[in-house]
Amino acid sequence: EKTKFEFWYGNTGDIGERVQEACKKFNDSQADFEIVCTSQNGYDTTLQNTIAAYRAKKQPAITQIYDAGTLDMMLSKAFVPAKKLMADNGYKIDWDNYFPGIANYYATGSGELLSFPFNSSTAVIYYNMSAFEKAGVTGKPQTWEEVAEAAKKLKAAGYECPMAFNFDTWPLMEQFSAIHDQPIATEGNGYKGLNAELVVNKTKFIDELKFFKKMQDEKLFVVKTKQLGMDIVPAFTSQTCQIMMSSIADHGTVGKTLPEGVKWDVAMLPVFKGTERKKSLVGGASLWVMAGRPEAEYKGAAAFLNFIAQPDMVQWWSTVTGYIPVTKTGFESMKKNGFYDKAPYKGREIAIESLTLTQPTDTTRGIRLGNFTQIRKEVTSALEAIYMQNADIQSSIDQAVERSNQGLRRFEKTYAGEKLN
Amino acid sequence: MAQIDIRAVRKSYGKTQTLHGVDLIFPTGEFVVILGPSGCGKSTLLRMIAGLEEITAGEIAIGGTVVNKLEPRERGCAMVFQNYALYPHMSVADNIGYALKVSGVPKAERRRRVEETAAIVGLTDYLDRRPAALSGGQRQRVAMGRAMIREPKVFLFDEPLSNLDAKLRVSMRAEIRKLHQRLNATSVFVTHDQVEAMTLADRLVVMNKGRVEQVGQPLDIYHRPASTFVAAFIGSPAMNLIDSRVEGGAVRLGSAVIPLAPAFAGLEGRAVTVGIRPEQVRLAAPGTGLVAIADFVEELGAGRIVHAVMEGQPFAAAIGEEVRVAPGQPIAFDLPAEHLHLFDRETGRRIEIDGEPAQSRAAAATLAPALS
Amino acid sequence: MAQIDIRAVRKSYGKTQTLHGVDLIFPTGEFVVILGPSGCGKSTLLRMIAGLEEITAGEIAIGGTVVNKLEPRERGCAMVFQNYALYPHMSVADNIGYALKVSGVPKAERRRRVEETAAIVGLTDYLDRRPAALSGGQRQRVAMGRAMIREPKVFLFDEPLSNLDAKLRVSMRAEIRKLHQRLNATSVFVTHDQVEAMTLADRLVVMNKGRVEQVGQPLDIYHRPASTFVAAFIGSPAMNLIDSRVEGGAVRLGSAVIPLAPAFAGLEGRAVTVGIRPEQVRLAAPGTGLVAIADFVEELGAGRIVHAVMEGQPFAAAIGEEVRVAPGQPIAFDLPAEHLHLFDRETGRRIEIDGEPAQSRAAAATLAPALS
Amino acid sequence: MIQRTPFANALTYAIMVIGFLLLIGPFLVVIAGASQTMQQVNAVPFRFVPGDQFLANATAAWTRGDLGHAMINSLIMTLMITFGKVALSACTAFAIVFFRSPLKHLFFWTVFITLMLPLEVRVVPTYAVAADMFTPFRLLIQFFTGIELKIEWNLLNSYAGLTLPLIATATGTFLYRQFFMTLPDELAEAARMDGSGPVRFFFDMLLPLSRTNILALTTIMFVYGWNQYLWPLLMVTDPSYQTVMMKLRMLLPPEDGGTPDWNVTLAGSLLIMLPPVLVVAVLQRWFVRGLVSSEK
Amino acid sequence: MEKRSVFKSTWLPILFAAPQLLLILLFFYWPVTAVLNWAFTLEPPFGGAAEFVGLDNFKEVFNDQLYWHSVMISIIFAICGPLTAIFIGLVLALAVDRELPGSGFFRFLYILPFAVAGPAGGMAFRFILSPERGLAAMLNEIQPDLWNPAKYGSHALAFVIIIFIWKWAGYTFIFLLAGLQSVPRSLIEAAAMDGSGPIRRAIDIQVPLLAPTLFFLLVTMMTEGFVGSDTFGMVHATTRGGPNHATELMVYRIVDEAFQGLNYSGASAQSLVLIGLIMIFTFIQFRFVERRVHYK
Ligand SMILES: Nc1ncnc2c1ncn2[C@@H]1O[C@H](COP(=O)(O)OP(=O)(O)OP(=O)(O)O)[C@@H](O)[C@H]1O
Ligand SMILES: Nc1ncnc2c1ncn2[C@@H]1O[C@H](COP(=O)(O)OP(=O)(O)OP(=O)(O)O)[C@@H](O)[C@H]1O
Ligand SMILES: O=P(O)(O)OC[C@H](O)CO
Ligand SMILES: [Mg+2]
Ligand SMILES: [Mg+2]
Repeated sequence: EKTKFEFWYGNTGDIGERVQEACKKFNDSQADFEIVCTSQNGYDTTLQNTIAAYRAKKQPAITQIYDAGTLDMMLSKAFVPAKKLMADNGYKIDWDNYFPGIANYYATGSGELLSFPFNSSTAVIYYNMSAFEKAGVTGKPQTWEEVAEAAKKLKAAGYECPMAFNFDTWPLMEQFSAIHDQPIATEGNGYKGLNAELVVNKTKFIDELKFFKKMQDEKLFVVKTKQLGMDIVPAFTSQTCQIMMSSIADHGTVGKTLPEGVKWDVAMLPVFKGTERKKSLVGGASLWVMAGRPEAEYKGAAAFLNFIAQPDMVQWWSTVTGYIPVTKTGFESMKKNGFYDKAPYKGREIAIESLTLTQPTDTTRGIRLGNFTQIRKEVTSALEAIYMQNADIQSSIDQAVERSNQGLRRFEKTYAGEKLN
Repeated sequence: MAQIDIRAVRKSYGKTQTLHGVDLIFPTGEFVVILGPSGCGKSTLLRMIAGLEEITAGEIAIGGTVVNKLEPRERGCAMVFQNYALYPHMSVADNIGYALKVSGVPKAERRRRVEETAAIVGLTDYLDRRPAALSGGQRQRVAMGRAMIREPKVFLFDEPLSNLDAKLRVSMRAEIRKLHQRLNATSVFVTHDQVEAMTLADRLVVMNKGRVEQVGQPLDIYHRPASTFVAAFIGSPAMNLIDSRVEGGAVRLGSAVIPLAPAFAGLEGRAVTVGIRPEQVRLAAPGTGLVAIADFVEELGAGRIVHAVMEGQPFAAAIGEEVRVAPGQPIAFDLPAEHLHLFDRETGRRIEIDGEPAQSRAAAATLAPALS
Repeated sequence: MAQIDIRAVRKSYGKTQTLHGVDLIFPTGEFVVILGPSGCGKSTLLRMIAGLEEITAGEIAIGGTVVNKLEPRERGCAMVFQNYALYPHMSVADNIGYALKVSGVPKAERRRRVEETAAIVGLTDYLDRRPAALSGGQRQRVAMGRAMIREPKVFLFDEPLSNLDAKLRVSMRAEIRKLHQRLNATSVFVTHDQVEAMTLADRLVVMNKGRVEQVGQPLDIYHRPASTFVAAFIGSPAMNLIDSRVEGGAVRLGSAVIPLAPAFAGLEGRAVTVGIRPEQVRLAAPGTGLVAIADFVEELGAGRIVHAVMEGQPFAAAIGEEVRVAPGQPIAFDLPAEHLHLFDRETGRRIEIDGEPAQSRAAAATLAPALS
Repeated sequence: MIQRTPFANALTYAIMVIGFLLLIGPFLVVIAGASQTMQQVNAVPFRFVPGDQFLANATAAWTRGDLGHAMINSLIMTLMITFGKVALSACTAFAIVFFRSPLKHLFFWTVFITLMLPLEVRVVPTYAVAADMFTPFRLLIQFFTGIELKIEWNLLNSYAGLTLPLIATATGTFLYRQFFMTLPDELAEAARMDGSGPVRFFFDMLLPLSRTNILALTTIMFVYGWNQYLWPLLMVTDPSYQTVMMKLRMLLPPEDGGTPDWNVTLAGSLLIMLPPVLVVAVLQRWFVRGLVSSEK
Repeated sequence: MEKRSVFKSTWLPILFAAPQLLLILLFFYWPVTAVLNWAFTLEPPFGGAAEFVGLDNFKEVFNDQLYWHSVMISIIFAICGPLTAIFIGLVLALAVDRELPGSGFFRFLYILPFAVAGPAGGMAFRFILSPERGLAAMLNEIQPDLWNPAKYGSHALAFVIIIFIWKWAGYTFIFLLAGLQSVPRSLIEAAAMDGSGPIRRAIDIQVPLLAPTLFFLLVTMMTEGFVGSDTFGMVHATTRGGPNHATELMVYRIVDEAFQGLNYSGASAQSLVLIGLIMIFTFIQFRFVERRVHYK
């Protein structure tokens, strides 16, 4: 009789199906365990459901928690640290093999990994090179100024929507702040204590928003959201819009969806001219092993986590999605066998490059704020106000920051006495 | 004040015909009562006059104007409904004054007239109450007040008393009569209660199955019912109706024969129905009279009703004297000949020639046991 | 078949007392009618016999067994409700047979008894119908059949006829009587209709405000009502009741004086009420009789009722002869002394000593215009 | 009838047609969109003429949402809720209306209060209870006796969990109560005279007489059960228990691919709407009567 | 109103009421006590020891501008939606009540939207009223942004209100039609005899007599608007509270706060406030409004 254990994940659509495939590969690979993989229809709902299930003592053995839920998990005491799990079950893992720029997000201050990086990504900018050619844009813009130039040309060439953007704070606020070396919160983006406060209302983030506003007013940047009928990715893949910022994870989908013959490419997120670019933040999600399961399930969990960290699995996963390999050896081997030079995968190395560009610092290591989902939501609402309703930029963000800080204080109080290590 | 002419009026609901051609004239100022059993079309006729029901065929004229196409409000009629149809959310004053309000009478004037009307129907102290807080009789008065205030040419009443208890019914009857004497508008009053009909009507219309059976003064109808239907419908207990046949210029009735006047010679062999009202039957002196088989006696205090069976048909007699009857025993009655009614058994119509009843006056005294 | 003993029975709902101590005996097989105005407690009493209402104080025994604590089904009573309370979702057969079904009578036996019962109440052809598809009278019969089938010791009827129209009421009355003759179970019949009460009862109980006013045979009660309440309640039109006073060994009534028998000397100065039934009043020969002020006449066909005012109080007379009266004119009546009733004005109780009415028989003929 | 003027009639028809467009129009748009091709459905101006693609779209939606399985789950859940509600409410209403019991008012208010607090405002703790039905008892026992029990009864990812918490409200009870109150007292009395006890009365009289109410409640509860949204969303993590409402989200045009295929989405949502609409259409007559008698 | 005849038994009513009472205690009262508990503590998302904070959660809620904003739009929603739905239902009922040929057909159709789940309806309306395709796109062709619920908060609020109205207008229609049909015909006829035309009759007689029905609908619809499960579903399936909190109705906010914000305590405090609000609200309606409404 196989030991069954559950794995909840948030990916949907094409990537969701890939996760199922990974599970199947694992189940086929051995005879002792059976992993049951269930999509919870989104990162946020996975966190919700995990919490609800944990409270009800029905948590899965493994759950996929996105970057924003990291601190919530860390303080929960509801998980088994990655290192301990593997050690207990007799797996030897070279923890240093993980890219520090990735691992740091999920590790304690002292560098001990608490969860397993799994589907790691970062944000990049997507360009429709065919459109660029028609509009006479040459090369891939590296700065926002160049993007604006390109947008103008696209516009002049009759493209109604040169660049699409939505109110996802991940590229706009989080990634932007990191690569521009701007803090998001005090206390090293929260790494040093629960008393951190959001500060994005006093950083270049505001300048970025102003820039976007100006672009929007000139009809160069266009808002595309689900509510409006089409989000940015479909806008890009249907060639309605020619530029977008999105996760490298979409690289696979975009390649599949854009019609044959359309030339497109990705680049590191633009910076403002004169900025010394820093590394970007890792995105995506990591796998947490939940506490309170029977011993036998942990064996299976460890086996699964070990399985997907194998180089061939890493390569398969990176191939079928756009996610990046999270270990140095994985990356090296893929690079060596020419993966990144082949047609549909060309450009994906940009993500690794972006992530490893500089050594992690207080501003680029990651974000460790409680209830970060809520903070994202506050800022998103502010962005809606700014770009949909012409609200004042500074005061909207001030308000979002103030509300976020209230949430942070409540979080601090809820976990009064807890220390970050 | 207006005469109502009803000419060949018919009414059908879909395929079923409810009124089969009604011709009536209600002279100005008369109090007309339409009497008939449930479902005979009384309300339908009344509602057609009011304009609440379309006229399928024929014509109705009020005060000389054909009103077939007019809206209810244009006909100058007022109506008192069976359940009064008071507006439950309005005070008595508002109920009474609603028609004036609709027609835009100024408030002060309205108030004055409402008070005037209320005084007539004796509701001055209740003007602020809601109908729910009134007794049955008071509600009835509100309904009348509401009808009166517009000073209509015609008053229509659809069984306005049938929801009241017996005592109240009697006193409201009196009030309606007084009101009519005072206002003198042409009034049409529908009922199925023959006592009401008899006591109220100047002119009585008896209807049956969508047809007019008889029109006339109440006492006239009581004494000379035009058909067995009318005969049985008016009077309580109902008239005894006994089937018989004209044989040898006379009608055989139980143990008696009733000779017919010579004018009726043509009836020989005809199947007839003989009628006599229970209150006109008397107990016969021993050895005389018609014999019936006694059934039981109902004691009413004021008199009693003897139920018997004559010729296999039930026979009732209201008598004053005390009797003891054992069920199944014979009992003899006198049927005064002048109170006998004769009807054609087939058509049910009264048999009378030149206003003379069929049985021979001369023979009345000679009513004697038959030989059989 | 069982006698019902009601001993000092009281009923209170919360603080309000509805029955104030009722003592009655209903002998085996008798048909007892309880008569009284609405709200007097008739139904309450009946329902206490049935076991549907708790007995606050006192005792009820059926066939000698005190039933105070017994469930309705254990008392051997069957009841016919005012609204029949038929089970609307069951066929006539199922309605009638329900009691048997509940008590586990086998299907075949049940079927037989249902058919038997249906035959008695004349419903054989309707056994498969639902109550909604029956006429009022048929529903009434179903209710009776349902009550009969259990062969109860006691039949209880709570105004079973009041939902029927006048004609049907009369014939159902006869049916109930026949049924009683056939089954001979002790029956208690509640009504507020005095005609029903008079015609049905072996024994009549008149109730008022939670108290028994009078018990006796119907005619007895009609002729010698124990109180003004009973006097006014029984008989239609109601007995004329005129307030007066005993002065000089006689009672003054309008323009006449009625001398009292010597035994009543003790009444001198007492306030009394004099009663006479309208049907006992006669028109006086010109120049004689008591004078009243005429109001109007109601023609009933069979006779008429003259409404007048005597001593400021309404006064009715049912007379056979035709009269013409103009409102406001005087009209004279004869009040036969043997039909006069005398009541104490304060207590309302009948004044009678040793069964002798108060007015002097001898004086009856001498009733003469007063001198005043 | 009074006032049959042509003008009034025309106005009446105009109102009824506008009402039709307002209330049924959306269905027509959905039907039109659901039967068009992707190009047609995205075209501006929108064409209200249905196309011939409905089958294709419905099939696509069926697969995308894995509707087959979900439909069965929804049906099971809905029937359980419906049946549970119809049965339990009748029993409770019977206890409240027909007995003279001091607890009657307590029952009444205990049930009445639930009317005002739908699941949405107490969903988190409800979830916790569903996760372990015995928590309250265990806690109580522990509190009073100090014994810690180990039994658990988990309702997550089960039909019981999908239904029981939704049965725990008062709507049905009230419908019955109102109806029972309108029954003449004599009915129960006649039954008592006929020797029937309360239980017999319940089965022989009340239930058959409540047919209309039962059908009305069935309709209401079918709609209510089928349309449950938040609760399944939270309580089901196992795809084998997913209901159609949870699939709505999956039916949305995929976020990662090209022009949105609203035609498929619309066809899918039409499929999801259909069962309760059919139930209401078929049971309409009783439903309406039952609804109305529940008033006040 | 009390029933006269009742069965006497102590244990039977308890037995009959027990199943439902048990469910209600388990899935209603028990969770509600948890809500009470959390409202006065700081409940950590994953559970564990929670600190008692007195009224802090309430203070925080009351000090939050957005909370008051949410209260305000909830009130707007719970007033505009029901009133309009009732109004439309009333107009349609008055029309259908005239019983012209064919009105039965309309009556049959009007109730159907009631059967549609809020979220499913929302999905359809997302297409129908999407600014870039469907019906609304045709509007926006005339002038850009004439209708854009993704952009304008007011449009978004109107958007969810429209779905609410669509779903409930048929339901109110049914009640009002029944109400109209129970107005004695003779009252209308009496008014006609008094000289009152159809519109005047509607205003003077029919609508006032519908007052009890209108009152009943007002209470149920407003409760539905405030806490109805479909209200949550509608928002969740369409605007998700946006843009910029414009459609964050109280009930949506509570669920969102608890599950997205992981702030169970704040959500509980809000739940309690909402519960209190509804109770006060219902109480007021019953105490003061209903008195003016019944005529018997
Ligand atoms: N709207 C209608 N549609 C079809 N048939 C009708 C309608 N109104 C009345 N009828 C039929 O017409 C006949 C006469 O009805 P009407 O109301 O005039 O009787 P009625 O004499 O007033 O009886 P009642 O004393 O019971 O009021 C009845 O058979 C009735 O069923
Ligand atoms: N359940 C009850 N609670 C309080 N009072 C009651 C109850 N039932 C009856 N009463 C009161 O008891 C009195 C007698 O009622 P009962 O029904 O016996 O009258 P009734 O003589 O049968 O009248 P009716 O002829 O109207 O049926 C009435 O005043 C009534 O209001
Ligand atoms: O789309 P993904 O998986 O790269 O994730 C993006 C963000 O990190 C989610 O928070
Ligand atoms: Mg009529
Ligand atoms: Mg009674």
